[in-house]
Amino acid sequence: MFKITSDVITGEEVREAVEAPDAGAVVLFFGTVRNNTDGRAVSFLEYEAYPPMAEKKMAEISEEIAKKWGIDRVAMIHRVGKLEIGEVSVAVAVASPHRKDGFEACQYAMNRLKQIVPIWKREVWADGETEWVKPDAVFFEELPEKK
Amino acid sequence: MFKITSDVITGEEVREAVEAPDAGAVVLFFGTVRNNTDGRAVSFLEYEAYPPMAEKKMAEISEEIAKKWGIDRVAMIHRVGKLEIGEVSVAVAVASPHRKDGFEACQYAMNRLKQIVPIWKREVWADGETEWVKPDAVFFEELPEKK
Amino acid sequence: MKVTVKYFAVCHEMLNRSEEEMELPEDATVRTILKRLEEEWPEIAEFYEVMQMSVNWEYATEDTELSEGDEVALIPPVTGGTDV
Amino acid sequence: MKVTVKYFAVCHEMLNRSEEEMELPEDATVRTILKRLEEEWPEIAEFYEVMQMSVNWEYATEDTELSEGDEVALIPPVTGGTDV
Repeated sequence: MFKITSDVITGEEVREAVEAPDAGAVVLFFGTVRNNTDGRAVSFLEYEAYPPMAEKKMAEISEEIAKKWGIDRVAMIHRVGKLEIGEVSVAVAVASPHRKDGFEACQYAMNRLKQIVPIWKREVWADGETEWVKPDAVFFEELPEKK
Repeated sequence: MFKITSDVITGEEVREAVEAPDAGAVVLFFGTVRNNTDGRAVSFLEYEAYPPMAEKKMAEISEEIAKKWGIDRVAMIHRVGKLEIGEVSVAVAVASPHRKDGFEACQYAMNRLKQIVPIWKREVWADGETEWVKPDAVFFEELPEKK
Repeated sequence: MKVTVKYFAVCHEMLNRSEEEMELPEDATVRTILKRLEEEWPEIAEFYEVMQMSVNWEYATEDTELSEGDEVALIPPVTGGTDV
Repeated sequence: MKVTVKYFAVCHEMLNRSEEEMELPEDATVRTILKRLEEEWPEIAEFYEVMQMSVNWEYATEDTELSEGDEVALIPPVTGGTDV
Protein backbone atom coordinates (compact mmCIF):
# COMPACT_ATOMS: atom_id res chain seq x y z
CA MET A 1 0.00 0.00 0.00
CA PHE A 2 1.43 3.35 -1.11
CA LYS A 3 -0.87 6.21 -0.36
CA ILE A 4 -1.22 9.97 0.00
CA THR A 5 -4.17 10.79 2.23
CA SER A 6 -5.80 13.71 3.98
CA ASP A 7 -7.15 11.41 6.71
CA VAL A 8 -5.64 10.82 10.14
CA ILE A 9 -2.99 8.07 10.07
CA THR A 10 -3.54 5.47 12.79
CA GLY A 11 -0.77 3.05 11.94
CA GLU A 12 -3.11 0.06 11.90
CA GLU A 13 -3.56 0.45 8.17
CA VAL A 14 0.13 0.12 7.23
CA ARG A 15 0.63 -2.65 9.75
CA GLU A 16 -2.26 -4.70 8.43
CA ALA A 17 -1.05 -4.10 4.87
CA VAL A 18 2.25 -5.90 5.56
CA GLU A 19 1.17 -8.68 7.91
CA ALA A 20 1.95 -12.20 6.74
CA PRO A 21 2.07 -15.55 8.55
CA ASP A 22 5.70 -16.15 7.54
CA ALA A 23 6.98 -12.66 8.42
CA GLY A 24 7.63 -12.57 12.16
CA ALA A 25 9.30 -9.15 12.32
CA VAL A 26 7.33 -5.98 11.70
CA VAL A 27 9.17 -2.65 11.87
CA LEU A 28 7.15 0.56 11.80
CA PHE A 29 8.22 4.15 11.56
CA PHE A 30 6.02 7.13 12.37
CA GLY A 31 6.99 10.71 11.72
CA THR A 32 5.03 13.07 13.93
CA VAL A 33 4.77 16.85 13.98
CA ARG A 34 7.17 18.30 16.54
CA ASN A 35 6.41 21.36 18.62
CA ASN A 36 9.63 23.04 17.47
CA THR A 37 12.21 23.16 14.69
CA ASP A 38 15.71 24.06 15.84
CA GLY A 39 14.17 25.51 18.97
CA ARG A 40 11.65 27.78 17.21
CA ALA A 41 8.05 27.09 18.29
CA VAL A 42 5.86 25.55 15.59
CA SER A 43 2.12 26.23 15.58
CA PHE A 44 1.08 23.67 12.95
CA LEU A 45 2.27 22.27 9.63
CA GLU A 46 0.88 22.04 6.14
CA TYR A 47 1.89 19.26 3.80
CA GLU A 48 1.46 19.30 0.08
CA ALA A 49 2.12 16.39 -2.27
CA TYR A 50 2.04 15.53 -5.95
CA PRO A 51 -0.07 12.45 -5.27
CA PRO A 52 0.21 10.28 -8.40
CA MET A 53 3.97 10.79 -8.65
CA ALA A 54 4.43 10.39 -4.87
CA GLU A 55 2.63 7.04 -4.89
CA LYS A 56 4.63 5.93 -7.95
CA LYS A 57 7.91 6.84 -6.23
CA MET A 58 6.86 5.00 -3.05
CA ALA A 59 6.21 1.90 -5.16
CA GLU A 60 9.68 2.29 -6.71
CA ILE A 61 11.28 2.43 -3.25
CA SER A 62 9.45 -0.79 -2.43
CA GLU A 63 10.93 -2.38 -5.56
CA GLU A 64 14.41 -1.26 -4.51
CA ILE A 65 13.82 -2.94 -1.13
CA ALA A 66 12.67 -6.13 -2.83
CA LYS A 67 15.94 -6.19 -4.78
CA LYS A 68 18.21 -5.38 -1.84
CA TRP A 69 16.64 -7.50 0.90
CA GLY A 70 14.15 -9.77 -0.86
CA ILE A 71 11.38 -8.15 1.21
CA ASP A 72 8.11 -7.59 -0.61
CA ARG A 73 6.00 -6.43 2.33
CA VAL A 74 6.36 -2.66 2.51
CA ALA A 75 3.63 -0.06 3.05
CA MET A 76 3.91 3.73 3.10
CA ILE A 77 1.32 6.35 3.79
CA HIS A 78 1.76 10.11 3.93
CA ARG A 79 -0.75 12.67 5.06
CA VAL A 80 -1.33 16.06 3.42
CA GLY A 81 -3.13 19.21 4.55
CA LYS A 82 -2.99 20.85 7.95
CA LEU A 83 -1.44 18.79 10.77
CA GLU A 84 -1.38 19.69 14.44
CA ILE A 85 1.52 19.07 16.85
CA GLY A 86 1.84 15.35 17.65
CA GLU A 87 -0.11 14.14 14.62
CA VAL A 88 1.42 11.50 12.35
CA SER A 89 2.59 12.84 8.99
CA VAL A 90 4.13 9.63 7.63
CA ALA A 91 4.00 5.92 8.45
CA VAL A 92 6.15 3.18 6.97
CA ALA A 93 5.77 -0.54 7.73
CA VAL A 94 8.04 -3.41 6.72
CA ALA A 95 7.42 -7.06 7.51
CA SER A 96 10.22 -9.58 7.12
CA PRO A 97 11.27 -12.99 8.36
CA HIS A 98 14.24 -11.45 10.24
CA ARG A 99 14.30 -8.25 12.21
CA LYS A 100 17.74 -7.03 11.12
CA ASP A 101 16.58 -6.83 7.50
CA GLY A 102 13.33 -5.21 8.61
CA PHE A 103 15.10 -2.43 10.52
CA GLU A 104 17.48 -1.77 7.62
CA ALA A 105 14.72 -1.77 5.01
CA CYS A 106 12.43 0.52 7.02
CA GLN A 107 15.24 3.02 7.59
CA TYR A 108 16.14 2.84 3.90
CA ALA A 109 12.51 3.48 2.95
CA MET A 110 12.43 6.66 5.03
CA ASN A 111 15.77 7.89 3.66
CA ARG A 112 14.63 7.37 0.09
CA LEU A 113 11.22 8.87 0.80
CA LYS A 114 12.91 12.10 1.80
CA GLN A 115 15.05 12.03 -1.34
CA ILE A 116 12.65 11.20 -4.15
CA VAL A 117 9.00 11.40 -3.06
CA PRO A 118 7.47 14.77 -4.04
CA ILE A 119 6.07 16.00 -0.73
CA TRP A 120 6.59 19.45 0.73
CA LYS A 121 6.13 20.80 4.19
CA ARG A 122 5.25 24.33 5.20
CA GLU A 123 5.88 25.38 8.76
CA VAL A 124 3.54 27.84 10.35
CA TRP A 125 5.44 29.32 13.26
CA ALA A 126 3.90 30.29 16.55
CA ASP A 127 4.54 33.95 15.61
CA GLY A 128 2.37 33.56 12.50
CA GLU A 129 5.14 33.48 9.88
CA THR A 130 5.16 30.66 7.38
CA GLU A 131 8.00 29.00 5.50
CA TRP A 132 8.42 26.13 3.07
CA VAL A 133 10.83 23.67 4.60
CA LYS A 134 13.88 23.15 2.47
CA PRO A 135 16.37 20.32 2.69
CA ASP A 136 19.19 22.84 2.39
CA ALA A 137 18.78 26.08 4.32
CA VAL A 138 20.64 28.08 1.65
CA PHE A 139 17.83 27.80 -0.88
CA PHE A 140 14.58 29.70 -0.76
CA GLU A 141 15.77 31.89 2.06
CA GLU A 142 13.93 34.66 0.24
CA LEU A 143 11.53 34.33 -2.63
CA PRO A 144 12.52 36.35 -5.69
CA GLU A 145 10.15 39.20 -6.42
CA LYS A 146 7.65 38.52 -9.12
CA LYS A 147 8.00 40.82 -12.13
CA MET B 1 6.55 1.20 30.34
CA PHE B 2 8.10 -2.23 30.81
CA LYS B 3 5.54 -4.98 31.10
CA ILE B 4 4.87 -8.69 30.96
CA THR B 5 1.23 -9.31 30.14
CA SER B 6 -1.13 -12.12 29.25
CA ASP B 7 -3.36 -9.72 27.28
CA VAL B 8 -3.37 -9.18 23.52
CA ILE B 9 -0.78 -6.58 22.46
CA THR B 10 -2.25 -3.93 20.17
CA GLY B 11 0.78 -1.69 19.80
CA GLU B 12 -1.15 1.44 20.74
CA GLU B 13 -0.07 1.04 24.34
CA VAL B 14 3.70 1.17 23.69
CA ARG B 15 3.28 3.92 21.15
CA GLU B 16 1.29 6.11 23.51
CA ALA B 17 3.82 5.41 26.26
CA VAL B 18 6.64 7.02 24.27
CA GLU B 19 4.83 9.89 22.54
CA ALA B 20 6.21 13.34 23.25
CA PRO B 21 5.77 16.69 21.48
CA ASP B 22 9.53 17.08 20.93
CA ALA B 23 10.15 13.55 19.63
CA GLY B 24 9.22 13.47 15.97
CA ALA B 25 10.48 9.96 15.18
CA VAL B 26 8.76 6.89 16.58
CA VAL B 27 10.17 3.47 15.72
CA LEU B 28 8.18 0.38 16.65
CA PHE B 29 9.06 -3.27 16.48
CA PHE B 30 6.55 -6.10 16.67
CA GLY B 31 7.51 -9.75 16.91
CA THR B 32 4.69 -11.96 15.72
CA VAL B 33 4.22 -15.73 15.83
CA ARG B 34 5.28 -17.25 12.52
CA ASN B 35 3.56 -20.23 10.96
CA ASN B 36 6.86 -22.11 10.71
CA THR B 37 10.35 -22.42 12.18
CA ASP B 38 13.00 -23.49 9.71
CA GLY B 39 10.23 -24.80 7.50
CA ARG B 40 8.53 -26.96 10.16
CA ALA B 41 4.85 -26.04 10.66
CA VAL B 42 4.07 -24.45 14.00
CA SER B 43 0.63 -24.92 15.55
CA PHE B 44 0.91 -22.35 18.35
CA LEU B 45 3.43 -21.05 20.88
CA GLU B 46 3.62 -20.78 24.62
CA TYR B 47 5.65 -18.07 26.31
CA GLU B 48 6.79 -18.15 29.89
CA ALA B 49 8.49 -15.29 31.73
CA TYR B 50 10.00 -14.49 35.11
CA PRO B 51 7.95 -11.28 35.33
CA PRO B 52 9.62 -9.17 38.04
CA MET B 53 13.11 -9.90 36.73
CA ALA B 54 12.00 -9.48 33.09
CA GLU B 55 10.55 -6.04 33.81
CA LYS B 56 13.67 -5.07 35.76
CA LYS B 57 15.91 -6.13 32.86
CA MET B 58 13.75 -4.21 30.37
CA ALA B 59 14.20 -1.09 32.50
CA GLU B 60 17.97 -1.70 32.50
CA ILE B 61 18.00 -1.88 28.70
CA SER B 62 16.19 1.44 28.67
CA GLU B 63 18.90 2.91 30.90
CA GLU B 64 21.58 1.60 28.52
CA ILE B 65 19.76 3.36 25.66
CA ALA B 66 19.59 6.60 27.63
CA LYS B 67 23.37 6.44 28.08
CA LYS B 68 24.17 5.53 24.48
CA TRP B 69 21.74 7.77 22.60
CA GLY B 70 20.34 10.16 25.19
CA ILE B 71 16.89 8.72 24.47
CA ASP B 72 14.60 8.32 27.48
CA ARG B 73 11.41 7.32 25.68
CA VAL B 74 11.45 3.53 25.41
CA ALA B 75 8.60 1.09 26.06
CA MET B 76 8.62 -2.70 25.95
CA ILE B 77 5.82 -5.17 26.41
CA HIS B 78 5.95 -8.96 26.15
CA ARG B 79 3.07 -11.35 26.18
CA VAL B 80 3.03 -14.71 27.95
CA GLY B 81 0.76 -17.74 27.69
CA LYS B 82 -0.60 -19.35 24.56
CA LEU B 83 -0.22 -17.36 21.33
CA GLU B 84 -1.71 -18.22 17.97
CA ILE B 85 -0.04 -17.71 14.57
CA GLY B 86 0.12 -14.02 13.66
CA GLU B 87 -0.34 -12.74 17.21
CA VAL B 88 2.13 -10.22 18.61
CA SER B 89 4.50 -11.64 21.22
CA VAL B 90 6.63 -8.56 21.79
CA ALA B 91 6.37 -4.84 21.05
CA VAL B 92 9.11 -2.24 21.49
CA ALA B 93 8.66 1.51 20.91
CA VAL B 94 11.30 4.22 20.87
CA ALA B 95 10.62 7.92 20.36
CA SER B 96 13.47 10.28 19.54
CA PRO B 97 14.12 13.64 17.94
CA HIS B 98 15.94 11.98 15.03
CA ARG B 99 15.01 8.80 13.23
CA LYS B 100 18.52 7.37 12.83
CA ASP B 101 18.94 7.19 16.61
CA GLY B 102 15.44 5.77 16.95
CA PHE B 103 16.12 2.91 14.54
CA GLU B 104 19.44 2.08 16.19
CA ALA B 105 17.99 2.21 19.70
CA CYS B 106 14.96 0.08 18.83
CA GLN B 107 17.14 -2.58 17.21
CA TYR B 108 19.48 -2.48 20.20
CA ALA B 109 16.52 -2.93 22.55
CA MET B 110 15.42 -6.09 20.72
CA ASN B 111 18.96 -7.51 20.62
CA ARG B 112 19.40 -6.96 24.34
CA LEU B 113 15.91 -8.26 25.10
CA LYS B 114 16.88 -11.56 23.53
CA GLN B 115 20.11 -11.67 25.53
CA ILE B 116 19.12 -10.74 29.06
CA VAL B 117 15.35 -10.70 29.56
CA PRO B 118 14.18 -13.99 31.13
CA ILE B 119 11.48 -15.11 28.70
CA TRP B 120 11.15 -18.56 27.18
CA LYS B 121 9.27 -19.84 24.23
CA ARG B 122 7.86 -23.30 23.71
CA GLU B 123 6.90 -24.34 20.22
CA VAL B 124 3.98 -26.66 19.75
CA TRP B 125 4.44 -28.20 16.35
CA ALA B 126 1.63 -29.04 14.00
CA ASP B 127 2.39 -32.74 14.61
CA GLY B 128 1.72 -32.26 18.34
CA GLU B 129 5.34 -32.37 19.56
CA THR B 130 6.54 -29.59 21.82
CA GLU B 131 9.98 -28.10 22.34
CA TRP B 132 11.50 -25.29 24.35
CA VAL B 133 13.21 -22.95 21.94
CA LYS B 134 16.91 -22.64 22.57
CA PRO B 135 19.22 -19.93 21.36
CA ASP B 136 21.80 -22.57 20.48
CA ALA B 137 20.50 -25.75 18.91
CA VAL B 138 23.20 -27.86 20.62
CA PHE B 139 21.70 -27.46 24.06
CA PHE B 140 18.60 -29.21 25.31
CA GLU B 141 18.41 -31.41 22.26
CA GLU B 142 17.35 -34.10 24.72
CA LEU B 143 16.35 -33.66 28.31
CA PRO B 144 18.42 -35.73 30.75
CA GLU B 145 16.41 -38.49 32.37
CA LYS B 146 15.26 -37.71 35.85
CA LYS B 147 16.65 -40.04 38.48
CA MET C 1 0.90 20.56 -28.90
CA LYS C 2 -0.68 21.05 -25.51
CA VAL C 3 0.84 19.98 -22.20
CA THR C 4 -0.20 20.49 -18.58
CA VAL C 5 2.36 22.13 -16.27
CA LYS C 6 2.06 21.80 -12.50
CA TYR C 7 3.63 23.99 -9.81
CA PHE C 8 4.06 22.87 -6.22
CA ALA C 9 4.94 24.41 -2.89
CA VAL C 10 7.23 27.41 -3.34
CA CYS C 11 6.75 27.35 -7.15
CA HIS C 12 3.00 27.45 -6.71
CA GLU C 13 3.44 30.42 -4.40
CA MET C 14 5.92 32.23 -6.65
CA LEU C 15 3.83 31.82 -9.79
CA ASN C 16 0.52 32.23 -8.00
CA ARG C 17 -1.04 29.27 -9.79
CA SER C 18 -0.93 25.52 -9.29
CA GLU C 19 -1.24 24.39 -12.90
CA GLU C 20 -1.83 25.59 -16.43
CA GLU C 21 -2.06 24.37 -19.98
CA MET C 22 0.72 25.45 -22.34
CA GLU C 23 0.64 25.41 -26.12
CA LEU C 24 4.14 24.42 -27.26
CA PRO C 25 5.90 23.88 -30.62
CA GLU C 26 6.18 20.28 -31.82
CA ASP C 27 9.92 20.01 -30.97
CA ALA C 28 9.46 21.31 -27.41
CA THR C 29 11.51 19.98 -24.50
CA VAL C 30 11.30 20.69 -20.77
CA ARG C 31 13.69 23.61 -21.46
CA THR C 32 11.04 25.26 -23.64
CA ILE C 33 8.76 25.51 -20.59
CA LEU C 34 11.53 26.82 -18.34
CA LYS C 35 12.41 29.54 -20.88
CA ARG C 36 8.79 30.59 -21.11
CA LEU C 37 8.52 30.90 -17.32
CA GLU C 38 11.65 33.04 -17.31
CA GLU C 39 10.03 35.49 -19.69
CA GLU C 40 7.27 36.02 -17.15
CA TRP C 41 9.59 36.02 -14.20
CA PRO C 42 13.37 36.25 -14.79
CA GLU C 43 14.43 35.50 -11.22
CA ILE C 44 12.93 32.01 -11.38
CA ALA C 45 16.07 30.97 -13.29
CA GLU C 46 18.13 31.16 -10.08
CA PHE C 47 16.06 28.28 -8.72
CA TYR C 48 16.31 25.98 -11.69
CA GLU C 49 19.57 24.51 -10.44
CA VAL C 50 18.02 23.31 -7.19
CA MET C 51 14.72 22.27 -8.73
CA GLN C 52 13.84 19.09 -10.51
CA MET C 53 11.39 18.56 -13.30
CA SER C 54 9.13 15.63 -13.99
CA VAL C 55 7.33 14.44 -17.08
CA ASN C 56 4.47 12.03 -16.58
CA TRP C 57 5.43 11.38 -12.92
CA GLU C 58 9.06 10.55 -13.74
CA TYR C 59 12.06 12.78 -13.06
CA ALA C 60 13.21 14.38 -16.30
CA THR C 61 15.99 16.67 -17.55
CA GLU C 62 15.80 19.94 -19.44
CA ASP C 63 16.41 17.95 -22.62
CA THR C 64 13.49 15.56 -22.17
CA GLU C 65 11.29 15.78 -25.25
CA LEU C 66 7.60 16.41 -24.79
CA SER C 67 4.53 14.99 -26.49
CA GLU C 68 0.90 16.03 -26.74
CA GLY C 69 -0.92 15.60 -23.42
CA ASP C 70 2.20 15.24 -21.24
CA GLU C 71 1.99 16.24 -17.61
CA VAL C 72 5.06 18.26 -16.64
CA ALA C 73 5.82 19.43 -13.10
CA LEU C 74 8.33 21.72 -11.45
CA ILE C 75 9.54 19.94 -8.33
CA PRO C 76 11.12 22.16 -5.67
CA PRO C 77 13.50 20.37 -3.29
CA VAL C 78 11.44 17.66 -1.58
CA THR C 79 11.54 16.98 2.12
CA GLY C 80 9.61 13.75 2.23
CA GLY C 81 7.41 15.51 4.70
CA THR C 82 9.63 14.94 7.71
CA ASP C 83 12.81 16.36 9.16
CA VAL C 84 13.30 13.86 11.93
CA MET D 1 18.09 -19.67 56.54
CA LYS D 2 15.25 -20.06 54.12
CA VAL D 3 15.34 -19.05 50.44
CA THR D 4 12.86 -19.47 47.59
CA VAL D 5 14.15 -21.21 44.47
CA LYS D 6 12.35 -20.81 41.14
CA TYR D 7 12.56 -23.04 38.08
CA PHE D 8 11.53 -21.90 34.61
CA ALA D 9 10.89 -23.45 31.23
CA VAL D 10 13.00 -26.57 30.73
CA CYS D 11 14.13 -26.54 34.39
CA HIS D 12 10.52 -26.44 35.55
CA GLU D 13 9.82 -29.39 33.29
CA MET D 14 12.90 -31.36 34.31
CA LEU D 15 12.34 -30.88 38.03
CA ASN D 16 8.55 -31.12 37.79
CA ARG D 17 8.04 -28.08 40.02
CA SER D 18 8.11 -24.34 39.47
CA GLU D 19 9.38 -23.26 42.87
CA GLU D 20 10.23 -24.44 46.34
CA GLU D 21 11.54 -23.23 49.65
CA MET D 22 14.99 -24.48 50.68
CA GLU D 23 16.46 -24.50 54.16
CA LEU D 24 20.18 -23.71 53.77
CA PRO D 25 23.18 -23.30 56.08
CA GLU D 26 24.10 -19.73 57.04
CA ASP D 27 27.16 -19.63 54.74
CA ALA D 28 25.24 -20.88 51.69
CA THR D 29 25.99 -19.63 48.18
CA VAL D 30 24.22 -20.30 44.88
CA ARG D 31 26.52 -23.33 44.55
CA THR D 32 24.92 -24.87 47.64
CA ILE D 33 21.59 -24.96 45.80
CA LEU D 34 23.11 -26.39 42.63
CA LYS D 35 24.80 -29.17 44.61
CA ARG D 36 21.54 -30.03 46.31
CA LEU D 37 19.72 -30.28 42.97
CA GLU D 38 22.49 -32.56 41.68
CA GLU D 39 21.86 -34.97 44.54
CA GLU D 40 18.28 -35.34 43.36
CA TRP D 41 19.18 -35.43 39.72
CA PRO D 42 22.87 -35.87 38.74
CA GLU D 43 22.40 -35.11 35.03
CA ILE D 44 21.27 -31.57 35.75
CA ALA D 45 24.96 -30.70 36.20
CA GLU D 46 25.49 -30.95 32.44
CA PHE D 47 23.22 -27.99 32.01
CA TYR D 48 24.78 -25.74 34.58
CA GLU D 49 27.30 -24.40 32.10
CA VAL D 50 24.60 -23.10 29.76
CA MET D 51 22.31 -21.92 32.52
CA GLN D 52 22.42 -18.71 34.45
CA MET D 53 21.34 -18.07 38.00
CA SER D 54 19.72 -15.04 39.51
CA VAL D 55 19.43 -13.80 43.07
CA ASN D 56 16.72 -11.23 43.75
CA TRP D 57 16.14 -10.58 40.01
CA GLU D 58 19.81 -9.97 39.26
CA TYR D 59 22.16 -12.34 37.43
CA ALA D 60 24.47 -14.05 39.91
CA THR D 61 27.38 -16.47 39.96
CA GLU D 62 27.82 -19.76 41.82
CA ASP D 63 29.79 -17.83 44.43
CA THR D 64 27.06 -15.30 45.18
CA GLU D 65 26.31 -15.44 48.90
CA LEU D 66 22.73 -15.87 50.02
CA SER D 67 20.69 -14.29 52.79
CA GLU D 68 17.45 -15.14 54.50
CA GLY D 69 14.45 -14.58 52.23
CA ASP D 70 16.42 -14.37 48.96
CA GLU D 71 14.68 -15.33 45.74
CA VAL D 72 16.98 -17.49 43.64
CA ALA D 73 16.14 -18.66 40.11
CA LEU D 74 17.63 -21.07 37.61
CA ILE D 75 17.55 -19.30 34.24
CA PRO D 76 17.79 -21.58 31.22
CA PRO D 77 19.06 -19.89 28.04
CA VAL D 78 16.62 -17.09 27.29
CA THR D 79 15.23 -16.39 23.86
CA GLY D 80 13.59 -13.06 24.52
CA GLY D 81 10.47 -14.63 23.16
CA THR D 82 11.31 -14.17 19.53
CA ASP D 83 13.54 -15.72 16.93
CA VAL D 84 12.97 -13.25 14.16
